[in-house]
Amino acid sequence: MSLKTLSEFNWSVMTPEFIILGVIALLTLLDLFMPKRLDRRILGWLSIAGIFAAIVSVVSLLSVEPTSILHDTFTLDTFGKAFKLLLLAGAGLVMFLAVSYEAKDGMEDYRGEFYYLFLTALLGAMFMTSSSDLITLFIGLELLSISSYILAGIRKHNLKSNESAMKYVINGGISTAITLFGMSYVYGLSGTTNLGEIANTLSMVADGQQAYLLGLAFLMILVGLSFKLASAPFHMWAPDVYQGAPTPVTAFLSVVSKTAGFVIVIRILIAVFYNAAPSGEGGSILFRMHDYLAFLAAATMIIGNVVALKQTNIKRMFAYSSIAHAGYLLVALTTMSSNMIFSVWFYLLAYMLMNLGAFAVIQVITEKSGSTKIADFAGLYRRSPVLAVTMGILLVSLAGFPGTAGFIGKLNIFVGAFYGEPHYVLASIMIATTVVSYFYYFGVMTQMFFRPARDESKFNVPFGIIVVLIVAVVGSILFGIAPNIALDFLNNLQ
Amino acid sequence: MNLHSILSILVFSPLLGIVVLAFLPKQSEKLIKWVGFLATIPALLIALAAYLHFQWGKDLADFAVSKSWIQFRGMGGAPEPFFSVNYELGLSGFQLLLVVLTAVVATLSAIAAVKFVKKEWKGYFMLFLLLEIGMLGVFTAENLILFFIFFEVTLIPTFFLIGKWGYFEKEKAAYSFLIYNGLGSAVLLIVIMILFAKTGTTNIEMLTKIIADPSAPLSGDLKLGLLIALLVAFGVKLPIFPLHSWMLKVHVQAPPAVVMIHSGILLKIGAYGLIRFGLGIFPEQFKTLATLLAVLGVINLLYGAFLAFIQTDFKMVLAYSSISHMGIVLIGLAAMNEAGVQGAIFQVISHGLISALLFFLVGVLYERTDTSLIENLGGMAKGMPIAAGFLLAGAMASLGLPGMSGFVSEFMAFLGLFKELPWIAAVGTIGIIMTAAYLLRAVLGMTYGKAHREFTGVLDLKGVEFVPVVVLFVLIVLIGVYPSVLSAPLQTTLETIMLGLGG
Amino acid sequence: MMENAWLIPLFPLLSFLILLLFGKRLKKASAYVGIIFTLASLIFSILVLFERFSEPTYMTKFEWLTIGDLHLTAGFEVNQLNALMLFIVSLVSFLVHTYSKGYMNGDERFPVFYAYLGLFTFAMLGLVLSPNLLQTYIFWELVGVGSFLLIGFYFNKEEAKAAAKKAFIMTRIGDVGLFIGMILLFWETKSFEYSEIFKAVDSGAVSGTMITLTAILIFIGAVGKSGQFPLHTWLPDAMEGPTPVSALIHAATMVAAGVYLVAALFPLFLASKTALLTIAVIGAFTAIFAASIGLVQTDIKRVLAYSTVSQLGYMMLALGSGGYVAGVFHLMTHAFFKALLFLAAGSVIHAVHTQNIEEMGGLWKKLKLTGPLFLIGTLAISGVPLLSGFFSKDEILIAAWEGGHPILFLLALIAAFMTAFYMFRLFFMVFTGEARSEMKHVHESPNNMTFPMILLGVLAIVAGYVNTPWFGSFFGDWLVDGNPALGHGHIEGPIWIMIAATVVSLLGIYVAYLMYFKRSLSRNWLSGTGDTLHTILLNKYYVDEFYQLTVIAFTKGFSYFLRFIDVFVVEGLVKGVVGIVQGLGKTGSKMQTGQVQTYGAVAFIGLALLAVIFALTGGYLR
Amino acid sequence: MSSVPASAFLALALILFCIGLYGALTKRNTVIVLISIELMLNAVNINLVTFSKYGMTPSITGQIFALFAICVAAAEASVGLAILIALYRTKKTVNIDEMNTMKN
Repeated sequence: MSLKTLSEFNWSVMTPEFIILGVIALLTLLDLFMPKRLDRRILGWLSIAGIFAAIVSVVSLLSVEPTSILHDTFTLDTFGKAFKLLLLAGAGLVMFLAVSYEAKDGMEDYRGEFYYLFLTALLGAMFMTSSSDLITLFIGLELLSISSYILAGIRKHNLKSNESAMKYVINGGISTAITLFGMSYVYGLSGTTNLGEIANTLSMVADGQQAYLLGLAFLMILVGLSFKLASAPFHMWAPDVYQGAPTPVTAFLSVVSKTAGFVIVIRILIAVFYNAAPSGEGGSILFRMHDYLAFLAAATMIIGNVVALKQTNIKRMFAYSSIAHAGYLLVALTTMSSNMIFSVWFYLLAYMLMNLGAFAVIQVITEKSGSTKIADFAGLYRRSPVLAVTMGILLVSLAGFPGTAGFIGKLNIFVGAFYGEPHYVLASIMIATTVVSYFYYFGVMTQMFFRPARDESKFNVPFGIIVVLIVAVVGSILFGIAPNIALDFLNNLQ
Repeated sequence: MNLHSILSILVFSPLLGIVVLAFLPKQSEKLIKWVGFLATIPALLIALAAYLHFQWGKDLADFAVSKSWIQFRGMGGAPEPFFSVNYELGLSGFQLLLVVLTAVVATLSAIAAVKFVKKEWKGYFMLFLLLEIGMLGVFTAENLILFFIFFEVTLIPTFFLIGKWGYFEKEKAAYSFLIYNGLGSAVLLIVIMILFAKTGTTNIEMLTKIIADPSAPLSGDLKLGLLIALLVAFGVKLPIFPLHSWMLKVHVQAPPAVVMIHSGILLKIGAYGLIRFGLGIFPEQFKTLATLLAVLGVINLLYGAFLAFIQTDFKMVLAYSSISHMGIVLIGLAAMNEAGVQGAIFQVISHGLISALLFFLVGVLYERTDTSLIENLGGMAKGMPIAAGFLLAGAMASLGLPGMSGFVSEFMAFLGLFKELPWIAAVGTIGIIMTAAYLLRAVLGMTYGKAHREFTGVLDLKGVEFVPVVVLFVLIVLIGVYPSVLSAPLQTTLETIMLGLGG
Repeated sequence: MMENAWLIPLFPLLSFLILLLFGKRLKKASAYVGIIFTLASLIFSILVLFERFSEPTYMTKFEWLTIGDLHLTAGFEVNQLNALMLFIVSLVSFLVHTYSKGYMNGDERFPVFYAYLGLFTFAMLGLVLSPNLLQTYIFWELVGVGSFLLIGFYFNKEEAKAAAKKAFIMTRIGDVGLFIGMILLFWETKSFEYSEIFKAVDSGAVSGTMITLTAILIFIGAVGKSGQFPLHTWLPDAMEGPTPVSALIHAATMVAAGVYLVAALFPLFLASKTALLTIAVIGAFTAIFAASIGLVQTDIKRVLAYSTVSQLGYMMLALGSGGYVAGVFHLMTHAFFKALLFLAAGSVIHAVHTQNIEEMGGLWKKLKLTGPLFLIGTLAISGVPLLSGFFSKDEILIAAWEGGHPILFLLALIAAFMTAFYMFRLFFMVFTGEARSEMKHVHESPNNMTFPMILLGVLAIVAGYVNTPWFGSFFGDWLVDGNPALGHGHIEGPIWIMIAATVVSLLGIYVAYLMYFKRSLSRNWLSGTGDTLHTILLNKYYVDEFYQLTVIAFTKGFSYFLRFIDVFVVEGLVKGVVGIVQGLGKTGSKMQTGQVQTYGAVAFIGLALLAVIFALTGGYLR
Repeated sequence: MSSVPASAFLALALILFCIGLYGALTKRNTVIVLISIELMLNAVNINLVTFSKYGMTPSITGQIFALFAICVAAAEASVGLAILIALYRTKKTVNIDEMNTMKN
């Protein structure tokens, strides 16, 4: 590859990534040379500005035809644009939380890192949306993961934070190894790491043995990646890590990291397995493995919702809730209907809004009370009606009641589940577990609205949190009442 | 004036009240109450105007509105089927009646709330108005998704209204309400989505046509399955035995103003759904279930009646009586002829009015005496003759005394069923006797007899409390004496249903 | 005038509404409102009756309720029976309104009483004007409510409460029969109109079984309302109501509604031999059954109540034997003399403040007006010749004999003996013998109470002469005019029947005379000869107890059984499901041990499991 | 060279992977757990390199992939160790079974 070919690439399609990368470099340097006494929050605001710039650049790239550069390792297609926007928006909101997060337990000195580690993680996620090569996908995934490990443990002197980071690393390592092992078989059977070429090669596989091996690879990749989705069977780390990590990190893990997880899963499932070994009994690998996917989705929904019932810690409860939501999303994947990407994208959008909003409230409450018990929400309506009502709306959206984005998201998934070959059982499980989820979401409501407050002190809500809450509530309701704004947007991308 | 936007204004008019309330200070009790009450008035006026519009011989279709709303598309620009959901509201005669009922009961319930709610009026009225939006929407929605949305919109405010302003075991009741209705609506959602995915539309009229078409992409078994699912979904709401236990808790624990709404209107959504969707969309399959429904209806009727016979709490009596009376709705539906269906619809409205009246009176009694136990209230006719009189009148209406609305509906339902399934109907008539027995036992136990306690200082009905009582009572008698006020708007609805049933 | 007959029931309705709304302010003046409005009804009724003598039946209707293709109508009809009933009802009602002004004087709920009276009168008049079964049923129930409210007028008395409840529920049991019969008949004939029904029955469009079934079901309604066995128990208890109410409702009008209903639907019953026989048997049995209970009762009103039941049985017997005129005739005469008896009894009670006849005696001298009037009533009911009861009872006996029921005829004869006996027992015990010391200050009732009694007394004497074997059967001929199906106005019977009836009633009077006036026969010969029999009679054959032990116990038991189901099965099921979900949650929660290696192991086991399934099935599950 | 069949390398990789997995799931000492994870990742590397030589369509990409995997594994191990050190400072232990302050 000569310099000439390099310069011939249409680098502009990578502008968003470059912006983020640039901001990371800038922040690192600033952090290094800034006097110690200066408040590092300014770095946070800078990174927000950077993310905003990246969003603008993605928007300006919206009309660009799908472009592939760097020998097809980086592709900017509709899928990439749509999910990149989601990731950026999610990360932006998380940054607002991060800026408002009160540093303690040894984190004070690493405040700068706190911000730009988020950005590196984001960069990894963004790369995943645009990769069309196993290697870059893997690198993006690991960039995201490793940054997250550090973020989870950034409160150095806090045992829980350390422990959660440790658990995260170990489980993450195992999952990486399993994923990679699966990938290595895919490479072995196709002889290439380029997704397009893999699809081509694998579509010609007719040998039963090879198909069998591909099936195993599929399972390994799926299980390995279920770590990122926090779905069964690799979900158990989530509650512990969510609990121990700083709240903005938890929010990041539950939203951005999960979105990235779905990005890579969709990429691999569709690009690699959708048309692999199509001549076998039952169609291609993906369709043959359909029941396994359904099984995992069902297990995830049941585990997430049922175990959440027993939680007394708000962050753990939200961990299980996020497991459950991963399950709903897996339903959309399982059905593989024509509107699957629509449903997943919209659901992730809705989920981002409502979950980040909820974590914003959680951050306010837990910082005030110093603990993360659900009982700390008692009497919130008396102490701060606005916060309580906000949280109420977000919880209603999470529970999937109409008038909120959460409902439309579920509706999308349902349309897919019944369209074509209907998935009665899976849809029934989904809806039944949704009803189960009312119990714990409304359990929080009960605390907020029905129970007396332990102390009547008011809250001092930081600006960043207010921004997140406004965006979350307005978005949740807006996309609940007029979902076409989002759906049309996505449709016009094509 | 553009009639097409009228329905949207009707449905969303309480929103104005919510917005105003949001900016009122928590403490200004009087102002909040006034706003809460006044916010129900526009809907009432529009509903009544729509009724007059019909009575003056104009077409209800004038009100129909349809706007494009949500489009579900496939990715990749392939010529995929284009799923779309429209924002569609409309009124048929049946819907019109329910909208009027809703508006009336909502306004009266607001008055009840003004009297009986003792704390946090602001939150109460905001939720209450949200609930009203949901109810009005349910009855005007012209497609299933919209119906479902409004249906669920009623759940949340009701949950809070019960859980916060209810009696002793309010939270339990609220949860019970939420979970049962959540499950019911979950089943409903599955049905809706299957229909949607199979036919590409949720518009009720179009669905009816598609399903009736023998070349529809739904097998007979699937249709039957969907209908049974609908029966379960609305059976929770109605409620049908054995899905009723949540409703007892709600009736006992919820505040009276909410129970007025709940028993008066929310339960009716179940009946409305069964008639409009069950009978309307799946007439063929409904026929095969007729006997089952009749049996369920009779079971409901008798089960509720016998259990009401031994209750000690008047609220429980009324709760079981609601179960019993909803049995009559089923009986009427099972008849599947004009008389039966009209009887069922009449019963829906009549019971709405009667139970609103009775629960309002319970509210009055509870407010004065802090009890609703029959035993503790014995002989109250001495201290509160007017309240006792209305209580007795309400009970009479409830037990189907001619000249009041309860009779007309009961009569028609049985008239219908006797034509089709005379033996089941004959068993059902035991319910008529039992209804008289349990209601008189309870009401006479409270009003007549020796006073077990001093009712000195206990005030009779007064002031604004007369408004709900008198309005409801007058309506009950009006329907009983001149049922054409209801039957006239119903004839087109009935015709459509009969057409679906094949004549 | 007949086209304005609909106004007749409206007057009392107006009275009801006015008194309901303004009664509190009107206070004593309430009585005048009630009296004036019922007087208006009475005048209209008389005008209608006289017009009906010369003119044909008038009928009008309008559409009341549309059910798809079915159009139910409401309206009113003035035929002979209706016109007669209008007159009887409005007359008795007017008299009772007048009487009550004195009787109820001083009651704090005076206006309410008049309001209820108005409601009842409205319903009763509406009932007799109804041209179709549905409308009849509507008013049928409304009179029930009127009766219920008035029985329970003294609402703070537990007995009144129980009696009111019992009356309502017992009659409702009957009403359900009527309800079913009416609906079945509707689907057979496609109409509720009497005329349409008769037409369909006539043309043979309705099968014989169906006619029998519906006729008997409708008769059950009449059984409930008219206190026929086995639904009679509420009527004696209904005496808890104020006495004028007993006179109006439970003697003259409402309880006769059952007889009226059978009479109004007579062509239907005529079409079924079985139904007629059922009516006759039940009627005869009730007549003797109630009369036998009446022999030993000690409460003045209860004696009269059982007498009413018995007399209603008579009327049913007449109708069941095909004696349409006889039944209606007795209905009319009975209305007059029984109302008289009740009002007189009320006057007695008003004077002595007790209802127990054993505590009375020697009142003949003190109640100079009431005594003779009561005697007239007693003579009339006993069937002493020349009084109204004699003629109508005679007609019934003839009808029974001619109808071919010798056994029933015999029963009726025995009942007639008993009637004479217990009525004179009552008379002798109340008015003769020694006056009790505590009854020193006994005064005759005021004029507004005696005036109605006098009027009724006159009627009790003369009313029979409209239809006699001697002076022509004008009444009967008019009644069946234009309706040959109803039979003849007067059935010529053997003369010995009249003689037998006279002898029997005189014998009854004589025995009573011996026992309660001369005391030459032991007063307690009944208890002497058969202690058990006396006890059984005193306890009304234990019918109430029987119901208590069977129907009510079963209902209660069944209710508790259902509650068991409700609490344990229905709720239990729910609890079970919730328990399972909670249990799952607990298990899942327990697995979360905090051991990071467990988490990895779970993931690995999951993977291994999937891989094993995959290996075993070859990948494709379906 | 060619006498050793590809399947032998693959089997070796699989065995290594399993040993690594076993170690990662059973060892008490966190350092050993981290090393076991390294073992798993290296098993993948053997796979990749094997495939790059003996795969269906041999190519150099596998070796590049392996290089990246090595780098990532190094980064992961270093982060893991760093976190372990932090944890050791607060908890004074490297035993993985004692890290269970957070559980249900």
